[in-house]
Amino acid sequence: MSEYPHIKIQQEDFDLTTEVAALRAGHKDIGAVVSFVGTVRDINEGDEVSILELEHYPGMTEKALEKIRLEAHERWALESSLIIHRIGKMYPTDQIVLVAVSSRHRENAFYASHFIMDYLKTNAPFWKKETLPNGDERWVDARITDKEAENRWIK
Amino acid sequence: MSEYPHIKIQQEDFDLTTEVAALRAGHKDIGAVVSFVGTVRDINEGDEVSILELEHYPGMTEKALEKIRLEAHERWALESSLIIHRIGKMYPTDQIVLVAVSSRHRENAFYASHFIMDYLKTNAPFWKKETLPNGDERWVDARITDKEAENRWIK
Amino acid sequence: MINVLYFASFREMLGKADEQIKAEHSTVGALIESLSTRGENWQKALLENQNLQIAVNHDVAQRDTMIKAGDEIAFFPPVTGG
Amino acid sequence: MINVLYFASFREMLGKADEQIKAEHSTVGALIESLSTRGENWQKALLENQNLQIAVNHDVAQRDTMIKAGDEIAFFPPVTGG
Repeated sequence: MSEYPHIKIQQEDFDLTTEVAALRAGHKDIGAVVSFVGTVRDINEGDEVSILELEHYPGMTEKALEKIRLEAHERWALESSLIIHRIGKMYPTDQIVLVAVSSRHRENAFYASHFIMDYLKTNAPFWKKETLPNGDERWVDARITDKEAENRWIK
Repeated sequence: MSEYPHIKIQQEDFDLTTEVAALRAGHKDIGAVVSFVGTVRDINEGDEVSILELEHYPGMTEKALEKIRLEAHERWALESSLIIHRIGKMYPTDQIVLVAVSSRHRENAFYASHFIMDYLKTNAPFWKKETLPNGDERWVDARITDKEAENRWIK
Repeated sequence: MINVLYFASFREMLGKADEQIKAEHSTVGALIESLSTRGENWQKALLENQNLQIAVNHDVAQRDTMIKAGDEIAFFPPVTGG
Repeated sequence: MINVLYFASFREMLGKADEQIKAEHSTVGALIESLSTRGENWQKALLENQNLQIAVNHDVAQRDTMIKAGDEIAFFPPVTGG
């Protein structure tokens, strides 16, 4: 088992049913499971996108995601949680990221999964590079709206 | 195709991966998918629960769910949405309900799925009956907290 | 005729799931008054129940909702799905 | 020695992913000053960049964060995952 069993950084795709089953295993008192899947859009900033490449900072990524995950568990009563983030080359409609959270009651799972995604966006060391149909490559710029989304959760 | 293709009332279980794939089919501009799965807890009101039986009002259920679903589409920019609710006998850890929503950006999918669940809880004609280990049966009472959760969304 | 349905605990308490009744009541309230003369369990479930839920033709209704021949009227307790 | 890493657009702009540097700088700020003498692209990426992100030993750091031999210092642009 890795140091962070609830965090996975991987090139390969993931299966939602399988991952949610793993999230729920051993927890009988779950009443709610919220899963967020982020996918590659074929358009960004008005341009068609052919390839999306995800780079990360090995070591820091796991540590940053685990910190976010544990903060979610401190803020809301959760049964279990899981973060999977893919790296490498992906294509339109591919799955990029999964955040799945289980709890007894639905409100905690909704808030916690939203919180984890908002913090992941601004605190986990991943970077996206797009390739356009003409072969041009460009790094995706950070969005101000993502920083605003994070700030909403400040207590 | 049924009158409400995005609403399913069924006895059989559902597969999350399959349903989310159907939700996404034909929509290339999706960036976010939020899925809520409600499951049978083995404890309610402090008592162990052996069986949970779901009764519904055929006809009105579909109409009520479709109304909630369309209101979510009016309030948030969504690509697609799906509601599946099981009826009949279920057992602890079984899946009861799925609400899945897709959108370009994550915030809309998080809010819309949460809204649909909160409204479903108080507006869709389903009733739960629990069987305890000693064979006693009891109808589940409506929760005041569910009404409060609904009221949060009043504009 | 109107079609009257009873769900969940109401079905069990009143001992029936549905019935056909002559459409001689102008409103849901009048129908409730009439049904409540059948006995104490009817009176408790319908007339005196603050949490009574009503639907007419699959839409949420109130005691002053009008009814006419061919309508489907349903009585049930607060919903608890999801 | 300290280990210095560059990610994403920084790696491309500076032409390297990582390097070993003598640990003679007391703070991240001092290291940035030193690296920026290498040329205009270094100056722009590190010294003059309002959006510069810094990590020391996998934790978010600032210009006044202390560094010592054996540390891993990383420079990168704002993150864009998820």
